Amino acid sequence: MTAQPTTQPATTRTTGHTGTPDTTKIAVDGAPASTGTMTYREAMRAALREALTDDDRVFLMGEDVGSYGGCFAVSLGLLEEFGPDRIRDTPLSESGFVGAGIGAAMVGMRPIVEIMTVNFSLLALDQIMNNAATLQHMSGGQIQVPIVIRMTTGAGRQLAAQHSHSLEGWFAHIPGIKVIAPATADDARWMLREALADPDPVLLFEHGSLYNVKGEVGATPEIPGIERAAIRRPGRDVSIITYGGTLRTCLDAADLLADQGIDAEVIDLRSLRPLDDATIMASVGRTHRAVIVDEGWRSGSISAEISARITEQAFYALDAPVGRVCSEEVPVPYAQHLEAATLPSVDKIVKAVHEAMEP
Amino acid sequence: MTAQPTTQPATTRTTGHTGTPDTTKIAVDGAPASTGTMTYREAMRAALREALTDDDRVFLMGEDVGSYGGCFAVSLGLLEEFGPDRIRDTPLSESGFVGAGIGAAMVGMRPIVEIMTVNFSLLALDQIMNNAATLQHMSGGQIQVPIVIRMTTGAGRQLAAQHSHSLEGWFAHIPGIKVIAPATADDARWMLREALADPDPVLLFEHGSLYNVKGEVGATPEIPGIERAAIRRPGRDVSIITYGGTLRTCLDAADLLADQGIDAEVIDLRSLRPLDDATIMASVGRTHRAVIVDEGWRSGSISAEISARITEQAFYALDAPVGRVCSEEVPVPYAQHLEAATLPSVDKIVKAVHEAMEP
Amino acid sequence: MNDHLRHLYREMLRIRRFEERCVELYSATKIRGFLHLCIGEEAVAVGVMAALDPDDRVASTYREHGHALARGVPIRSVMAEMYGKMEGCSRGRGGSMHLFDTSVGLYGGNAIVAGGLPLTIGMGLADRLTGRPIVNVALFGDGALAEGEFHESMNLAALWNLPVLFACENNRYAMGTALSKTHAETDLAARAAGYGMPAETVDGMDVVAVEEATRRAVDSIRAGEGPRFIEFLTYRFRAHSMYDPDRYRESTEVEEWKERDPIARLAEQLIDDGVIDQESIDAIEAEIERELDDAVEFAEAGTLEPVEDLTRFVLTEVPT
Amino acid sequence: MNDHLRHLYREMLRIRRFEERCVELYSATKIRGFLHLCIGEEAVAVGVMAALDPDDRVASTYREHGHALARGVPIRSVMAEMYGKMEGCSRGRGGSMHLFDTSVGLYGGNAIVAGGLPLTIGMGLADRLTGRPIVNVALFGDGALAEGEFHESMNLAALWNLPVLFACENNRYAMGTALSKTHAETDLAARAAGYGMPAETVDGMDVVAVEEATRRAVDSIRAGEGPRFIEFLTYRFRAHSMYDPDRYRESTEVEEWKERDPIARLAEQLIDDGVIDQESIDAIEAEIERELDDAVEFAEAGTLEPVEDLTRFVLTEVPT
Ligand SMILES: Cc1ncc(C[n+]2csc(CCOP(=O)(O)OP(=O)(O)O)c2C)c(N)n1
Ligand SMILES: Cc1ncc(C[n+]2csc(CCOP(=O)(O)OP(=O)(O)O)c2C)c(N)n1
Ligand SMILES: [Mg+2]
Ligand SMILES: [Mg+2]
Repeated sequence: MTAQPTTQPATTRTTGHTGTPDTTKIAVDGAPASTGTMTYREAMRAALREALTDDDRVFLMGEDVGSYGGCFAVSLGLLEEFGPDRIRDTPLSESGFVGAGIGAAMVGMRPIVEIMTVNFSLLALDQIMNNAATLQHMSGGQIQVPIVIRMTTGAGRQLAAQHSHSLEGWFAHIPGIKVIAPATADDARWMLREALADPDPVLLFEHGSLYNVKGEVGATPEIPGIERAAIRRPGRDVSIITYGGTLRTCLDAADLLADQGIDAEVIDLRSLRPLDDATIMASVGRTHRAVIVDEGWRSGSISAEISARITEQAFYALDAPVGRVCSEEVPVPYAQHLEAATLPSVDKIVKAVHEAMEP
Repeated sequence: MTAQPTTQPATTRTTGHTGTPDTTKIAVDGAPASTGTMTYREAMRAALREALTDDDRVFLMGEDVGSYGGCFAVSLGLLEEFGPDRIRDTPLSESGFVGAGIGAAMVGMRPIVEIMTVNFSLLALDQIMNNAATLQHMSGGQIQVPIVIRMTTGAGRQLAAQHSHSLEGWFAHIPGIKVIAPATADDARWMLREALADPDPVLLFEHGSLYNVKGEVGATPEIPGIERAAIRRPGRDVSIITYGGTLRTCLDAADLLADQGIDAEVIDLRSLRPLDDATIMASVGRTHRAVIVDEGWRSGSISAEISARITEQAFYALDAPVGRVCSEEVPVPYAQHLEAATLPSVDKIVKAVHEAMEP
Repeated sequence: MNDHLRHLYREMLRIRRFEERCVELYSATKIRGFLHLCIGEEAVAVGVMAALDPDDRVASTYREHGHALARGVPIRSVMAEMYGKMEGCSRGRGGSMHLFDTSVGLYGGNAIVAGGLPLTIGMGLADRLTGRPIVNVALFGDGALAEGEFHESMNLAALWNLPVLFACENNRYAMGTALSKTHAETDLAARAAGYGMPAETVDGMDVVAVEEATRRAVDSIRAGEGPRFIEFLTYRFRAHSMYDPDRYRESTEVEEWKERDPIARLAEQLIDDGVIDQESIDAIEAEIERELDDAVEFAEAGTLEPVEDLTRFVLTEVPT
Repeated sequence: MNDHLRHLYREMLRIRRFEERCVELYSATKIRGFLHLCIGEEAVAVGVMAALDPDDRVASTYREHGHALARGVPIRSVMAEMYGKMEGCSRGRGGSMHLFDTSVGLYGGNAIVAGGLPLTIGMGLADRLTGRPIVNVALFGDGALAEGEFHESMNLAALWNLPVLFACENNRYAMGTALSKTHAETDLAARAAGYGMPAETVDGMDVVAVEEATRRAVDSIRAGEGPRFIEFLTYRFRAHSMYDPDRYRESTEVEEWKERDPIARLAEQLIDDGVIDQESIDAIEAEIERELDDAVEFAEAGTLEPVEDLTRFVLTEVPT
């Protein structure tokens, strides 16, 4: 196998900041065979397959990505298709193989490293923060680290305290990396590709509850760049800002609110670092009210950052304090009813919106 | 050596929330010999010595705490005084010895674990988040982890990207632990003791720039509990909220602002988890304006959380958007002028206060 | 001795039947989350625990039903935990992967691979400092040896001469990853030499061998001779978890190992030796069945913790 | 051969004089931050680099001035880096602990102990996947072996048969912590056996021995025979860093090791063998002195990067 230059993605990539809603359903120009309706899992797999096919420098590495077929069956079948060099099962050595991915990226490869779930990423944090995020800077620009690190995130399956973290918002604190969280099959499809085309380290979070969710792939007419938020539901009364696993919950809450005569706009951030301030502020400028929803623990959540930014950039547009709906500050308990009570829910979102509508 | 119950601290411990400034300078009732003016380093050493003397369950463990005398000379002389069992040099195994501290705490000891600097704590994050912070919860309350984890934090000595992190605000995201950051010799003296008396894991951050700073020890007349903020300078016009390494910078800025006719109140948070909302909101209620200063990277900083809380709890008291002065979002560079430009400064604080005073 | 052998048999069978019941309850959605079965590996759980003193401590993994039951956690409280009920050994907050009962020295149930190892170092250190004659057992899988925390823990235990037993359940797979894809050196006991630690490899399908080896190790550890490593060669008959379609190994391999089923093997031997007869085996089965019915009933009747109490046990409640 | 020996001598002396000059400049506050000297350990730097090919790669630690100079990073750009100037090899952003020059295969300068090891695994993996005959050298201290990342890297390298040389500079101390307080097994080369990796212990005060051992290892790695581990027995004559009061070791121990000074030792041998005379030694000294003066002048005259550019090199600048 010899390293070859990446094939340029065939789709257009716009980089400007406009508040235009991405709600149209048109097939992606030039997207390969795997379009149509598919699950998030299938879309991610299609994206992986495309990347592996198009670019010899790409390989996938992580625990059980090969023989097992991927902990969440995302990479099922890829070992057979691409062989063990490019679909590489690793030992349980998170720090070691994440660091190895960084090293490979430094010398010309385009590794996709899968950390089975975000809960184990803590073991690799030194490599992520002290190497991936700093090498370009410490070397005065000599080194680039074009790695994509994928991981499953989130709770909701009664996996208890050590297997239910939502840390993507927390990772978004780190300069030198990008953090993205596709919430739809369509986004999974194109955002992985764009993440690979990015010259810098990208952490890609997949909420565990999304894998079986179907969606139309090829729905985004223009690839807007991974740092662009999408308006999933335009509305005039309040901006609900969310991403990933809680997008569906927010859309459900918005439907309920619509019945109550409240027209909520729902923003899917897509990217947590950088944040798409322009889209957020434009929305709040229109609605004058905002509620932020994320599954992280409330204190120090990405919701806090967004709230602070709205205060800084749109204070005088606000008619009410910015609301937050996050997870309760508790290690997620096993018992179903307690876990449910820990996480954001339609009820909590509706209540927070009502509070934001009050004055 | 046999485990014995801790001697109760002789000083009073108040738990109520009042906004009363802690600015009086009276000796701590019952505090041992080491009072008077001393450096932060000496105060911390005195606190360690007292803890080791009073309670057989206490031991100090970490890299170079013994023969070397502590990386920052905090534990200098303690090995000779207490022997290698209680002043325990460890190998370079952050995850291993932090986990060992947690294990020892689980079965009755009161370990003080020193992670040389916060930069290396990433290697121990799994133990901190997945064990120390969750064991009580996962066990349904059977297990307690009365450990104190000390570490040096912050930049300012040209140590570059991998040795200049300020992550205490980031750690404050984690439920199940407490995070404190004494900013004065006096606080160092009593907060370590209180942290040890706490039944839960406490992370104690010492800003590297403080060690040589002298202060009067025994200055706090009543020990207020580690979660209580202190008003270091009362003022009417604006609340500057900070902690740790940037306290001095904020006080200097306040002096300069006073010359300009702006009377700033300076709050030293002391504790980042929990945050002392009552003191913060009472202050903002009086001043109607707030600027938060911390050395962490701006996005996802503890300043964001405080800003969000002020919006939530004191929105209608605000006359202007809440300001933030944090570090630039860059791995800290080596060159002196670039490092200085990265960090909060008197100038930046004064500018932010002016902006907050504007409308 | 014969009583003891019968006891070992009963203990293993009890674990097997408990887990089989759990599978049913999982299908009935009474139990949720991850469920990792130790079916096939019962000899390790029972043999190791049989060699320990009451004050000894155990830190285990997410595959710890067998360890918990063999260590003496009441079956009712384990079952209630699987149900997420307040009467569970972890109050319903832990579930299958986080069984805790410090009254019998069970310090979890840890779902981070190798995450429990450093804890045993600290417990051992505490015992050394206080002069308590306690042995701390870390149980972990073959996959765990690849983690940095394994290495750091081994070195610390040996360096500080701590009373820790490293008990590796080598079932040849870490999820779907075979031993040879995880370790450059697949003789796992050989690892211990790098730390100057005595080590042994033992047939983990033979409960008596497991107990004997453990006893030797524990005696020497208790005598202050420092930590030891034992590799138990074993096999899980079932998939890694309820989510695992088990694609990565040949069914012939599974069948071969099933021939060495530690329960059937002991039963055969005990019958051959006239220690037990089919009638008493049936009686034991019936007894276990009753115990399990009772445990399920107990769990079904258990209490759901009030949602108002959600944020309890995050920090210690200090009496005011 | 004699030319080569003179070259090795000159290289070691150049590193020594460079670092001595750095100490002066540190006292003059021209250089700041941490400064870790390798004085006493120059034979390892020079011997290892002498055995490498131009395309080979090196990932080092914060004690890497010697590695950088011996590897061929221009002395001017190293000195400018110490000054924090834009002309520095890391543009002044890295400083003493983060010397980078990918044009000569130097991939840092890593200030997290053992943090660079996984990077060499990845570089080695990339080379294996692309079939490039490159050897990747990880340099690290005795203290680093206690870290989990060492263990994970050793296992991965051996498991995947990667072209990586693990080069351990065993200077007997990790900061102030003696070897025996860090490792249960102080024969560090013995560690490699746990991963089935060939290992060797070499006199790190003998530059020729270092070069020969490295060459043997590198040849075998390049031939596809997998990773190797070499322990170089060496000693630092100075304190750990400029902050270290050096309280933890006897001055007699330091003096004993100084008798084995790799530079003096080689000089003596070369004089004895008639390869070099005092005159040429003096000439080399003078040459190095001039080179250093020039480097200092270059650094002094260097540019401070504009503060407006502070946030550059955080993310790649994509041309618009
Ligand atoms: C640090 C970490 N990484 C990954 C996982 C996911 N995971 C759970 S069990 C397992 C395999 C562990 O294998 P082994 O140690 O052999 O134990 P076994 O399950 O075979 O008993 C993996 C990869 C985890 N729980 N923790
Ligand atoms: C992970 C980590 N922990 C602690 C430190 C602080 N520290 C820097 S060098 C050092 C000693 C390292 O010793 P060794 O590996 O033997 O290298 P040497 O300095 O002797 O060359 C320590 C503890 C660090 N830089 N990184
Ligand atoms: Mg296994
Ligand atoms: Mg050393």
